[in-house]
Amino acid sequence: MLDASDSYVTEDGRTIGAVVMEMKNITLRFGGVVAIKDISFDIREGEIRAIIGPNGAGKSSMLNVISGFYNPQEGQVFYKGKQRPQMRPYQVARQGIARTFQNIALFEGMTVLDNIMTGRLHHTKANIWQQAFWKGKAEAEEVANREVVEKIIDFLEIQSIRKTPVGRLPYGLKKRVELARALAAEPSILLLDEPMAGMNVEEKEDMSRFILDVNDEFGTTIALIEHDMGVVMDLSDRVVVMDYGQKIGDGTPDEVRNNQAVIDAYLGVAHD
Amino acid sequence: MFYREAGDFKTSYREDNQTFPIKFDRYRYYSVMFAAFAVVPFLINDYWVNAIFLPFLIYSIAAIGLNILTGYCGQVSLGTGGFMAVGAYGCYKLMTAFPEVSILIHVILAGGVTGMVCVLFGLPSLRIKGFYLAVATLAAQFFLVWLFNRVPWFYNYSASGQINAPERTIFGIAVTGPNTQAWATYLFCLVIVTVCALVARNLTRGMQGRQWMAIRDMDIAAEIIGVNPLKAKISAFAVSGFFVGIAGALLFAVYLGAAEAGDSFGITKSFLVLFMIIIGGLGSIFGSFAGAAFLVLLPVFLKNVLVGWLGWPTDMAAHLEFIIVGALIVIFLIAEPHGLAQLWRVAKEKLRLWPFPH
Amino acid sequence: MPDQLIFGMEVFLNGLMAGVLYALVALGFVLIYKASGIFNYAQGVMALFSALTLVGIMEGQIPFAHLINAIFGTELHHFGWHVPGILAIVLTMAVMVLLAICVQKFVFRHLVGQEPIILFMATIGLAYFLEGVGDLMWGSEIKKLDVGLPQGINLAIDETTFGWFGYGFFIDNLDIVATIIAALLVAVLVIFAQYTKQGRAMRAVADDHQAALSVGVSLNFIWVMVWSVAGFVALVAGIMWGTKSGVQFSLSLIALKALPVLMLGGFTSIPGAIVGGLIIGVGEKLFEFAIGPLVGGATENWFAYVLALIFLVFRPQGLFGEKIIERV
Amino acid sequence: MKLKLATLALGATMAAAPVMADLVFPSLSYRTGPFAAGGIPFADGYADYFTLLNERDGGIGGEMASVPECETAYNTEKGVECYEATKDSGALIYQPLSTGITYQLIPKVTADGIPLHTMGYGRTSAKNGKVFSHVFNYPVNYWDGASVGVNHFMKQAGGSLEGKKITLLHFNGAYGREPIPTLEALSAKHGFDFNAIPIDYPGQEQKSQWLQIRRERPDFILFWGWGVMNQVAVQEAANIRFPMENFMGIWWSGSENDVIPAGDGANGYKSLQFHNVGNDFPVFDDIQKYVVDAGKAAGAGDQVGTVLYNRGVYAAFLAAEAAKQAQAANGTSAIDASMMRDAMESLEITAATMEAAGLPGFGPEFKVSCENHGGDGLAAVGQWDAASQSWSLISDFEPSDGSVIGPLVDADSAAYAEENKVAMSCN
Repeated sequence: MLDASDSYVTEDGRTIGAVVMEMKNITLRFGGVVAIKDISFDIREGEIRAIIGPNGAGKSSMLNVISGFYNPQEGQVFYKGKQRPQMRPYQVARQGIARTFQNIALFEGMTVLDNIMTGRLHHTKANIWQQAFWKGKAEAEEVANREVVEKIIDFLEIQSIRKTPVGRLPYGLKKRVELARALAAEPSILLLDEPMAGMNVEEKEDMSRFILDVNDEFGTTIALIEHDMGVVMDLSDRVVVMDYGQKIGDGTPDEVRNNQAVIDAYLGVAHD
Repeated sequence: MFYREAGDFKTSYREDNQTFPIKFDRYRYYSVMFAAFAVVPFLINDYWVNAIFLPFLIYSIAAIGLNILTGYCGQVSLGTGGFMAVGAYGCYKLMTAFPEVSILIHVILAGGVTGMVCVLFGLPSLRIKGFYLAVATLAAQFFLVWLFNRVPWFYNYSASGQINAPERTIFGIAVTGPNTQAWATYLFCLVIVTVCALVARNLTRGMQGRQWMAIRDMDIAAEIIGVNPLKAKISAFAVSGFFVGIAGALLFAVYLGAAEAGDSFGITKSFLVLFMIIIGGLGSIFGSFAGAAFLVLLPVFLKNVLVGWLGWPTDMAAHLEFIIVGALIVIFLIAEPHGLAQLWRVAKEKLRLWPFPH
Repeated sequence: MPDQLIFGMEVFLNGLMAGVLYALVALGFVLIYKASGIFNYAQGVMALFSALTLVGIMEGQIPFAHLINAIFGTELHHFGWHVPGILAIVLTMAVMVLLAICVQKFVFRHLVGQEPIILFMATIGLAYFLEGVGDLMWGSEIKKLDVGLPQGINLAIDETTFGWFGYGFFIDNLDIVATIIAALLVAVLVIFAQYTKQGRAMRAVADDHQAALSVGVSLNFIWVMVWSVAGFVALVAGIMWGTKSGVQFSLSLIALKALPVLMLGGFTSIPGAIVGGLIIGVGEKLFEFAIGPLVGGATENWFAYVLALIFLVFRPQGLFGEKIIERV
Repeated sequence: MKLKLATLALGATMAAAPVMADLVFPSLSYRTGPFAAGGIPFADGYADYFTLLNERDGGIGGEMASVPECETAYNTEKGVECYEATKDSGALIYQPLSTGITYQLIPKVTADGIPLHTMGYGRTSAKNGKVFSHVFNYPVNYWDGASVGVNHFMKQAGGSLEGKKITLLHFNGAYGREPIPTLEALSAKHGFDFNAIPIDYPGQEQKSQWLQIRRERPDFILFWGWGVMNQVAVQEAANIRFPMENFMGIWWSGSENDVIPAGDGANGYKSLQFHNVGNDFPVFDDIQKYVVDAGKAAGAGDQVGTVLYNRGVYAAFLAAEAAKQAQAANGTSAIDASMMRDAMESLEITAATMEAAGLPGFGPEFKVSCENHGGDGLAAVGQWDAASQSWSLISDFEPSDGSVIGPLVDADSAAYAEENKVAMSCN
């Protein structure tokens, strides 16, 4: 077992650092329904961490807890070594946690460029007066942000749709724009909620490549939820398996693949 | 052919960020500004200013204000009339309390006061959404009008309850009161409109505008990517209130010269400004102007045609006016639900390709 | 019993009855919103239009007489007959159904699938249009409406309560009749929605357009039907208010009385509209009674809105809504 | 953009098409909107009287009168548009029949030098001609009305109001609040209790107010309403069985429109009037003959003889008389607005003038002066008879209490002069 502060180097030569986020004994209830029951796991710096499980296992709820959208009734979240107090989601985002959504949550009325620029929110310091007169920091920051965003646009190969309103884009491209928006925030942890849902094989390959490249080039820590087992096993360093709100497995893809509880859950052995 | 962007390359993001990235648009904008500032003032008389230009300019400011709140930030408001009343009464109190201070300062301060009042009534927007919020803003409308009627301090205890704009000057030229020149009031309002439109444009093209639009398009997602909903909504209410307050102050001080809360700032005003932005186009500064122009000009135009040319009885003309405006609204919505601004964009796209559409 | 309490009871009863009328107007909104997602701003104008039509038919007025006279130089005004009240109501209802068909055919069929704000805007256009047509058709002077409803103080109640408290309550006969009719109407509508085939179809549409379509419900028919029913509700409201004040422009403003009710009860809830109406009716009358004199009176216009607003701030889901769980 | 410019150009040509030759009496009327029921008969009467002069007498002093009508719908902004559209056409006088439009026009007409006549409405303190040089409100104003009403009640109560209670039921706005200072002053003077109950626009629903009246049992009610508020108030008064002879409206709450919907219940309701009612005057025979029968009536012709139609006729009559006196004073038939103003300031209406115009005893006799633009403040009380469906005057034109009203007029006009830096005239 590794200590929280240890780091190691993977087979493909990437360095996985210390624990950056730790969930401890998280329990989340909606009224009488228990969505997450006493789950603990950690995320290390630079790794690709996957959360898998059948429908209704509580994966999305888990991601929502991490991004602060739901506040768990029990348990603590540790981020960069400190316990995180109860926060509004925008405060969590400000700490450097960005995410995408299962059902695309882009701003349909805005262009691709504007959508991605919203990701730069925390890198903008100009106040409302400076913005009103387009003076001071406002213009310089706008240009600086634009430069960052253009790099991401190049990276994700969406140059040609820059000024298209998002509402007009096909599904696959929307997913990509959403990823771009999350990347624009230059997050320390990137949460991806089923980034490949509803894509064909080709699109999935593209998206996998982008995820790996992001992790590789920017060293971004990634936590993702995905249904496609093949993809998950290929991409991730470590996997958490959830079923009925509980954790039934945690480890490298190989460990998880051989875990009897996981096999049962996926093959549909009756719970008793 | 005239309208082309091919070959109009940008070499910096700064250039790409400007308000009119296409050269043709830019020149047209310059020429409109030139005409507005340097040509129109020499051509207009009292009728033109008082029947067309002043209401058009003043309603444009109100429409820009409401458009920021409704079109950009997605918070439907039916309290515009009440907020304009705050601007008007605020301006009146300031004008009479500090006669030596410039009217321009009073107008801006009146806008500021309105912004604050607007924020107060905007607070429930954190909990109430959509049509419910729209109806809730009616509370502001009715309460404010009642308040201005009820508390004599607001109208300086005059027996009549009306407020009258005393004469105030800028550079020695009267812009309020009875002895104004047509060009002076026109230019005064035009300058304010221009500044307001530029400020609105700057706010909406930058990060502030993106936050508003994010809240409008999907408030939950906006919060998760880091938009503080409280700040975004409150700032939209404040900025919107500021513009609407300025519009109210000008409406009272420059245009009408006298006002009473219930008469001049009733619920019909709230609806009128809302119609303007919907017809003009939600989320568009140009649309605010287009909508204001449409709803100010159309009745005057219809009246002049039906009564002036065709010699119809005035009442029948007025009824027909209702029918025509109503029918036009419906026809517009069926043809182009996103307003005149979208119509304009589509026309530009077509023009851009003309005469070789393929 | 102290005087203030007795007075308060009288005010409360009157508030209840005003509330029933508010509920009635609100119901017109709810029906259309539930079935088609349209916030029908024209509901108030529909009340005016239906009342104008009713009077016009009863008096045997020639529609568009003013216009015809102006164009052809004729002197037409009346057909010279009088139509009895009941028959006139039936004829007016036929006009309202015709209106519903036209509204569906010429406006909303072309706006299927648009955003709510666009649909709302279209009803505003419709309101303008109807207002102009109503005036042009029947003239804008004030008209007396008398379909035989009783008016004035109810002496039985006055005497009974005088015997009890030494102070006779004032209850208007018209209000009593209006309450009974409104209650009946609400009951009929609820039964219609729950137990008839068309009613069930209407609720199915309200729940899910696609699903309703797929089981063979004609959306077009349902929408024409709800607009007709809303027209009928408008007619009843128009008769009630028109009897009291004569038929004229201000009838269209009764819609403003229904909006706080909608906020309180929700745009989609029939029981919400009823209970909301009663709360608003009683609330505004009691406030005017108790607090009004301290702040100078005439508080009713805004108090209803403020009451609804405060309520919503603490309970955003409204009276009968379930707690909203937000999802992404 | 192109469309917009075309529209503008069109608007321009039309706006600049005035009729110069005639004597122009613009009529800012409202035949639509919330107060149409009141606006229509007034506008008809106003237009028909001038049509009569043209048809019967060949105009005023040989000049034809033209009455360009402009629809305001009681909307202040449309009122401004109408004023601007007509003021360059040689307009001699404006009578907007709206408090809101009046207030906007006061500074404008003063600057443009066109007289404004607000007969029984508008700004009461405009009576002070020293401050309001171009505004006239003869023959009577709201404060006179309040005073005459109180005097009438006093007579009814046997000469003293000591210990009585008078309630003012009023439109919650500038218009409705006008009489409050006067009534407060009168209550101090005559020792009656006074309270005011406001009704918000539009006044469709007045249950609370009438329950309050029923609880408080005032001896008399004065009523300042307009539009649907009138019908509902009269109906509700009948419903609670308030003694109608103790319920009196201002002249804007005393037309046939206001009482007919209430049926027999309205019998005995009173209202103040500053001109006579009914069509029993020679002028109406002439109007019937020269205007209505000739198919030249402004309206359908069915309003002749109603209270508000008569008021329109009276307004036109006063304007025409002023024009005649201006012609006489200047020795020319083609008068302009400033001659008109001067003539209005020296206007004298006597029994003989009214007789000559076919309106014997139609209104009070009065005289206008530079200091006093409000006439002598005489008003009469009318009463509705439901059986015969008609109004009739039950008193003579009686004076108001000048000792109470005079100081109030001075105070309010002085405040206006101070706020707007108006220089006093008439020195």
